[in-house]
Amino acid sequence: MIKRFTMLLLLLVLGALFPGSALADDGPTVESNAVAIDTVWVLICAYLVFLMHAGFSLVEAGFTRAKNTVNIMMKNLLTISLGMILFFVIGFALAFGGDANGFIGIKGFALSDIADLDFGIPTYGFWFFQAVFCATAATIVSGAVAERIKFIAYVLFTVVITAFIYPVVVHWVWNGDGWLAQKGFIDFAGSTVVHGVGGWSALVGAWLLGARIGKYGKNGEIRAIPGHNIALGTLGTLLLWLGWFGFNPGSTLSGTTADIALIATTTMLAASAGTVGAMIVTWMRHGKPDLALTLNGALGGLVGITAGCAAVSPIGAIVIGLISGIILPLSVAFFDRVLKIDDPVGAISVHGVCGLFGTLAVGLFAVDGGLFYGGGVAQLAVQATGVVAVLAWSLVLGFVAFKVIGLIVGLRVSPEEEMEGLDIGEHGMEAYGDFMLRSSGVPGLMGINREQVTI
Amino acid sequence: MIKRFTMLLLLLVLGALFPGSALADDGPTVESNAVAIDTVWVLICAYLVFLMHAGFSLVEAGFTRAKNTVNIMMKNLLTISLGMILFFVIGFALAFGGDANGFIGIKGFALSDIADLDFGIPTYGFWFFQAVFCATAATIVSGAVAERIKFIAYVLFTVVITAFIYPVVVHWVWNGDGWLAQKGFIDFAGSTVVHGVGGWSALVGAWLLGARIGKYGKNGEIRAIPGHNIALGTLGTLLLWLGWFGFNPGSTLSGTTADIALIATTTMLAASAGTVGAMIVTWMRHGKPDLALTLNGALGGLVGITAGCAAVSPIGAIVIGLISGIILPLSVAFFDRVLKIDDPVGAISVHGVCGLFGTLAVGLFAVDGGLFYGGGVAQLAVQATGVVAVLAWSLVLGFVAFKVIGLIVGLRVSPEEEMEGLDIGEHGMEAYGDFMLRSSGVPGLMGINREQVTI
Amino acid sequence: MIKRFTMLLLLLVLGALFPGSALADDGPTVESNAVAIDTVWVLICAYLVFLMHAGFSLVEAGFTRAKNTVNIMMKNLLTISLGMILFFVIGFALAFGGDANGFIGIKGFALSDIADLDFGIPTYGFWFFQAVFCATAATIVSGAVAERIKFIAYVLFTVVITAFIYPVVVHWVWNGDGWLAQKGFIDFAGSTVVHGVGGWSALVGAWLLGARIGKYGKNGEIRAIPGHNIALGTLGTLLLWLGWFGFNPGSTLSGTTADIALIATTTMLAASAGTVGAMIVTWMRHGKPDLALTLNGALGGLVGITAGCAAVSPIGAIVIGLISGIILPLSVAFFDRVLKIDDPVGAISVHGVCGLFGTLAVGLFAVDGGLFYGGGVAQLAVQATGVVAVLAWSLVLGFVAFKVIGLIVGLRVSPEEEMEGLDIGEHGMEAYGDFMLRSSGVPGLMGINREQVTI
Amino acid sequence: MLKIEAIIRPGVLEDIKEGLAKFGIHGMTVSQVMGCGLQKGRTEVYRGTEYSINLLPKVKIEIIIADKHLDGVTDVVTKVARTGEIGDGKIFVSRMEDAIRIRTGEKGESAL
Amino acid sequence: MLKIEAIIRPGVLEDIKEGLAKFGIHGMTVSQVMGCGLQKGRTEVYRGTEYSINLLPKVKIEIIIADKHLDGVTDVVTKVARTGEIGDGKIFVSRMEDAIRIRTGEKGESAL
Amino acid sequence: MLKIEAIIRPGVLEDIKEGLAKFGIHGMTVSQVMGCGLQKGRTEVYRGTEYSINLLPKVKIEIIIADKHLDGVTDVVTKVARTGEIGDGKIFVSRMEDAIRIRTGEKGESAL
Ligand SMILES: Nc1ncnc2c1ncn2[C@@H]1O[C@H](COP(=O)(O)OP(=O)(O)O)[C@@H](O)[C@H]1O
Ligand SMILES: Nc1ncnc2c1ncn2[C@@H]1O[C@H](COP(=O)(O)OP(=O)(O)O)[C@@H](O)[C@H]1O
Ligand SMILES: Nc1ncnc2c1ncn2[C@@H]1O[C@H](COP(=O)(O)OP(=O)(O)O)[C@@H](O)[C@H]1O
Repeated sequence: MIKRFTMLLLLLVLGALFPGSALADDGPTVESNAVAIDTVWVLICAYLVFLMHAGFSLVEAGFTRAKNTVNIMMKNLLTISLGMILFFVIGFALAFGGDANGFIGIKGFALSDIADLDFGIPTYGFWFFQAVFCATAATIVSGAVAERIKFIAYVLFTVVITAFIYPVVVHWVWNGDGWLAQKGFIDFAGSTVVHGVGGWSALVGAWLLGARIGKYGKNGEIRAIPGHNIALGTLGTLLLWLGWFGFNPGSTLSGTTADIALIATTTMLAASAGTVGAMIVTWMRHGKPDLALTLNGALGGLVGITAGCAAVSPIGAIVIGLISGIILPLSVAFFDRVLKIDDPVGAISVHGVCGLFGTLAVGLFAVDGGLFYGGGVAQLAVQATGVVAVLAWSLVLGFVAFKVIGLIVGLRVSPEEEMEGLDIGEHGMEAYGDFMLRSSGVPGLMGINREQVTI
Repeated sequence: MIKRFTMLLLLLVLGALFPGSALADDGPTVESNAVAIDTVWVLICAYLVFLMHAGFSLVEAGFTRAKNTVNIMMKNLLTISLGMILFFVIGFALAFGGDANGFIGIKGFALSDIADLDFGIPTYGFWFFQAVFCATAATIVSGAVAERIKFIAYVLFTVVITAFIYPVVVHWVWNGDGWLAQKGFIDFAGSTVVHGVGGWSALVGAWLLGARIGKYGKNGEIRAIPGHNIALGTLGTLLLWLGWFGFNPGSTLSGTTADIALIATTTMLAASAGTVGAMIVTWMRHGKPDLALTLNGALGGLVGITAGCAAVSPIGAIVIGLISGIILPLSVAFFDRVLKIDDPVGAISVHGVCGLFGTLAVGLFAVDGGLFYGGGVAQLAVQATGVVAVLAWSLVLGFVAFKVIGLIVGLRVSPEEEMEGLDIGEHGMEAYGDFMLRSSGVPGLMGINREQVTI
Repeated sequence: MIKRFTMLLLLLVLGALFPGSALADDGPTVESNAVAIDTVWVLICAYLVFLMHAGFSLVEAGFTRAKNTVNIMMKNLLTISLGMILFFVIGFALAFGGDANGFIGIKGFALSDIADLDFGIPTYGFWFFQAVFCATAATIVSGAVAERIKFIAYVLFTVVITAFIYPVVVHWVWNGDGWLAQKGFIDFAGSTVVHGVGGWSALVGAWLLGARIGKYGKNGEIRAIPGHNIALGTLGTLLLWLGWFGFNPGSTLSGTTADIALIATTTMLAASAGTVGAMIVTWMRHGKPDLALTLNGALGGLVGITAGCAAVSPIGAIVIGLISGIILPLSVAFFDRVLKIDDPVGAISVHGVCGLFGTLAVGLFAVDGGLFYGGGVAQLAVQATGVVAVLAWSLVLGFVAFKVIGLIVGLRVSPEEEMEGLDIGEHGMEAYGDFMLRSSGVPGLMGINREQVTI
Repeated sequence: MLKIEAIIRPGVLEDIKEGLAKFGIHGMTVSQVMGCGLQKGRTEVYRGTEYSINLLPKVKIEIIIADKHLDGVTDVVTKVARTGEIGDGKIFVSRMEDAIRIRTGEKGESAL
Repeated sequence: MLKIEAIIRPGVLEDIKEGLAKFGIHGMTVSQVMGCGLQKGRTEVYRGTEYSINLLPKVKIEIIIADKHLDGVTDVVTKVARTGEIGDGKIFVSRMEDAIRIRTGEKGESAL
Repeated sequence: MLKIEAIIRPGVLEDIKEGLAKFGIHGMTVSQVMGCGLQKGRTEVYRGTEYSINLLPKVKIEIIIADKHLDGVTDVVTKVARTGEIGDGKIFVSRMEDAIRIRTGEKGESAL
């Protein structure tokens, strides 16, 4: 994470951290203008990251069944709301409030007591950007556990991940004193910090919950449970793609660096290559290009480039994106068919697996220090350390959290509720009141006209 | 064609309200850069506010029936288009073109003759921002009168509100010479100016039109008329939320103040708290968290913080948001059950009631002058004056306007048209040609399978 | 195309074209701030243009049938992905990489070897902006050929247009050395360069493919094939409208000019006037205001103002928008009824015809040089030259490309596939698995309940 | 045992249900259909092309009853569904051989 | 009085309506159904899993007619709906006891 | 020739199809209906107003069979569709006069 310290003064007058209204009489200076540019840039990028929540909502809803749409929307809405408040009260402090042994922050709860900290831009701006990131990590889980998790259990897990699991990892990597930061671990915008944490937590959740009723036949045959609104799913993916232009270039925390243009470019090219890569794989496997996996491929490319977006060349970005796009459908098949972990929207593969690959890829493709650019294996080793540490942390913490939550409130809705749909069961309403729907979810068959065949 | 911000003078050469092409050779200065940052910020924020129209469209469409979707989209489209042109030709002049007795502006029709006015940024930029605000106020009405108002009647009301009702209130509050501005009334981004005007006009409209057929039973029992697309309604709410990051922080009209970061933060926290507040209330009332009202709660929190977003602390914002979110479902129930005013999307409660609360809350929570911060009741009294004045103005003007329009063209479509849907009646087309819909609107029952019960 | 040369040094250190990380120690300067503002502005505008792809996807999907939704989404996704990669590898070089006879660029393939070129902002930023433009031109074609073109044929055409047809035209007009640029041809943001190329290519494609089955009866009667999701179509139009605020004001390539405010204003007013114009025409023709054509009218107004957005006055913009909006439904009727070219979404009329009008309109309405402002016919003549040249180029190249592609892979899917829908045929999946659809496409009738009548 | 099939306008269903409850009839099966008859369709416009729709949405109710309820049921339906305007719908009566309640296996009238 | 139930491919409906008009038959009720028979389904893929769909969309037309129209109606339907390929559909004929026109209360054949 | 109409819960269709295949019965027509009977509906809430839904989604299967298959078919359906809880559904049997295969013009039982 890049931070620049260009300001001479930090005036904490109700958010006026640089020559603002309070100092208007003095007029702008070169330095205040630079900070203003940085602030404007970071806020706008944060807005784009916020928009990713709309993207997540649509992707998750689109790729699941109509009878669970209300529930998915509610989960996403809660993730943002609760995530913001918790990250304000607790999470930010653990992530950025000073340091204890490189492991965790210790002050700044509710943003109090941090007048001494300088984030280059007004603290509220910095908080805002980090807060929308936090909610992103949490929301990744939502997709993997969709269509069967109890709403209250999901809410509780969101509390744990936004208030503790995620902020700690942020501290390790993005707080200068964090132990992974000290080792030189490069994860510019969060292939591992955000997507790894989200993806591996999603893995634990999906695994502990078990598959949706009907996903696997009595004899283990794999069945498709098609999503109900591919138009919205596509829109969601495009909104996520757009949001990534805030996610990655915004992670400079500065608009006064030319890096933002490079990062936007590597991000765009990796996403494009991921799309093409996934499309080609599905085309070859099934004789037809598959939209659902191709959309996942775009996201895979984006997750893949996130760690190295500022460190690799455009051509490196294309290669990373392409490989992510190729890995994606294979990973989806692996979890679906080999491990039989039911992940309705592919969250584990998109965020966990492509995030893992992308983080390692920095060790290979970094123009400065990457193996392929003559930099040896040192960086790669550091990258592997970071990946493994975060993976272990997320799996263990996630496991404990889900287990405890399961004990307290139970993880999974009843089979009757699952079949009728969580919209009725958890929220007492339907998403599409005026539309005739094909028969609602039933064991073994999502519609009256489906008979799945394993291939 | 390129003009740079290089001077302190404002030259009016076809839109070049400050340093124009002639001075390009002089290169940028600190001052011109500051103006450029402000201009870029205001434009981008205005774009986000524009996006709120997509949000409004989706919320309104999603929470009404499929048979009225085309009509709702058409109304929203018209509101923007007509609103822009009218605000250009008339509205801006009444709002910002000089002053007559603190009540109304008197020049600047079609932006002519205002070379002497300085808005800190290029006049076109200032106009643009104010214009998208204007359309926002107008569009609020659309939701409350949905599913029964004649298209032509709605168009005529849009003319009145964008050309007169709203601009006059803007003059009172946001033009330095306005009588409420002079009193020290604080409504930073328009809890009252925008949302109050919209919400109270909506109240008049919904009341004069009467309830939709089937909303209230023969014996006065209250019936639910579920919306047809909660997925789009949720997306719309998220787009509105995003747009608010332009609405509030953009109202600084400057990107070179640290206030923008504070305002983004208070806005985010209030929205989050509003969401949580409304969810908890519905959960307690019905045993299940209700998505429709929770979405409204997010908007309620946003409307609530709009007046005080720059004046309160983050914790103040959380409290204001939370209270707004709690008020919201109660207000919805009050209008629905006690007053029996049929407001399909909750516009009156979201914009009118939460806007009223938010404006008063400034008198309580303003760090500088609020009652809770030892500032006494002076500010609160001013806030109350403003709230009452705008309420009275909007109700009276709205009443007169709707009555006159009703006399000229009639307000309400025929019962047959209402039952068949306004899409066919007003526009001759359907929104979802390929989908099987549950039976189209019929008195007393919106679907073949509904039987409402009062609680 | 406007280029500014403010930098003294070009440091090609991995994209750091101005005081960025490499020079952070030196601190910001007035000049570096100005470049930073420009870069931030261009990137954000480019993001908005990227969002237009979501807009295009929704408009195209919304105004066609549910059975082709997956195919349309896949096409749009591919257009972006492939377009980006090809514009990186080839297109950019042909457009901006030096010059050969004013006709074509000759270097800069994969952005290599262009350290000597200065685009005012970091080259990656400039590339990024141009790349999203390129994909826009390509995607216009998608709508006109929808519901019948083979996926592979569309992919191949996308390769040709993004790698060759479009970049060459860009070179003519937006590269300072291009022959049309030299003549003084004004097409500020691409009424002709982008929309003309897209629209005329669309015309060739739609004409060569022939009409969709059922569009014209045995006796030549014209039939309606209603779109399946007008809500999404409206959202798409609003997203396009929003994207245009990046498209036009971003084409300054600079945020440090007051022009951005003027351009945003002319763009907004023209879109509004286009909406109103189209609505009035349809209201007069059919007795009811038609949403589908009114949405097209908004886009027509936007396309119309694109060429002259920086050259005309706000009132000029209203007139241009209004005329575009009036032309639009007439043009749609002309292609549909007279030429019997089946263009499901009106792409030819919106982009081709309104783009043509808008480009010519610069010769009439340009405050500086326009006929109506006493500038004589000189500019108009130049505008006509440019329009004709690009029209001829696009028609001829498009014709050759489609013909060759037709020979290699065939252009059109089988009638059986067309009737069943391209989603199943080309991609093996459905877009709306949980919804009951009215009967799937059948010759002569799109639903079981439709009987079209010519008027 | 008889089957009553009534093709009615959407929206009168609830009243019919109430009416039948008097006879102790609670079971019925409802589906959405499109109908044409004497009733005229409507005209729509799409992108400037007008077209007429002549199948209109109707609701079909199927009720299997014991013979003795025939008049009662048809009376209720007729009364509730009649507006007197074209498009009110029709009732068709046919004979059923048997009925089986899946849950219990009961047959005949006791299965209704 | 007879009921003709024809299960046909979507899309031939308009021609059938025209054909029946010759006999003065205008009333009919149409619904969307899914059918299986000899016709094979199709294969779809979702996220890498293939599955077959073996219920295909069909249209069901119900026409209640006087006995004398039986041959005329079945002829029209058969002619219009036949493509000669598997999946053309079937016509089923059954006897109706009565018909009532709700609007007027007319009974029997005059209610059709 | 008999028509078996079974109103069942959604989701047991595939098993019924398999069961019928034993008798060589492949043809059937399926539609989505809403039903009410002894089964209670459910309560939903919308914007603070509760309301009950008492028509529940069911699947209707229509199978035209030769008389001899009656017991076999009803047995299969009963067995597969029975959960023992209210709402399992019903089977109705009625007589058909004739069947025509549109593709070939075959009539009677050979058309099934
Ligand atoms: N002969 C028929 N066979 C099947 N359905 C019919 C027949 N006649 C009418 N219907 C159904 O009844 C509905 C109402 O018929 P219509 O003639 O419009 O009403 P009415 O004559 O009672 O005013 C039609 O829409 C159609 O669904
Ligand atoms: N025995 C039956 N009972 C009910 N419906 C049937 C029966 N046989 C066929 N059908 C219906 O007729 C449709 C066409 O049948 P199919 O056997 O595919 O056609 P064909 O034999 O005429 O080529 C099926 O999809 C189904 O809806
Ligand atoms: N008399 C009837 N006429 C028509 N359909 C009926 C009748 N009785 C029941 N049904 C259908 O059967 C379904 C199941 O009936 P229900 O009484 O709930 O089940 P059960 O008594 O077998 O537990 C109903 O939803 C309805 O569709």
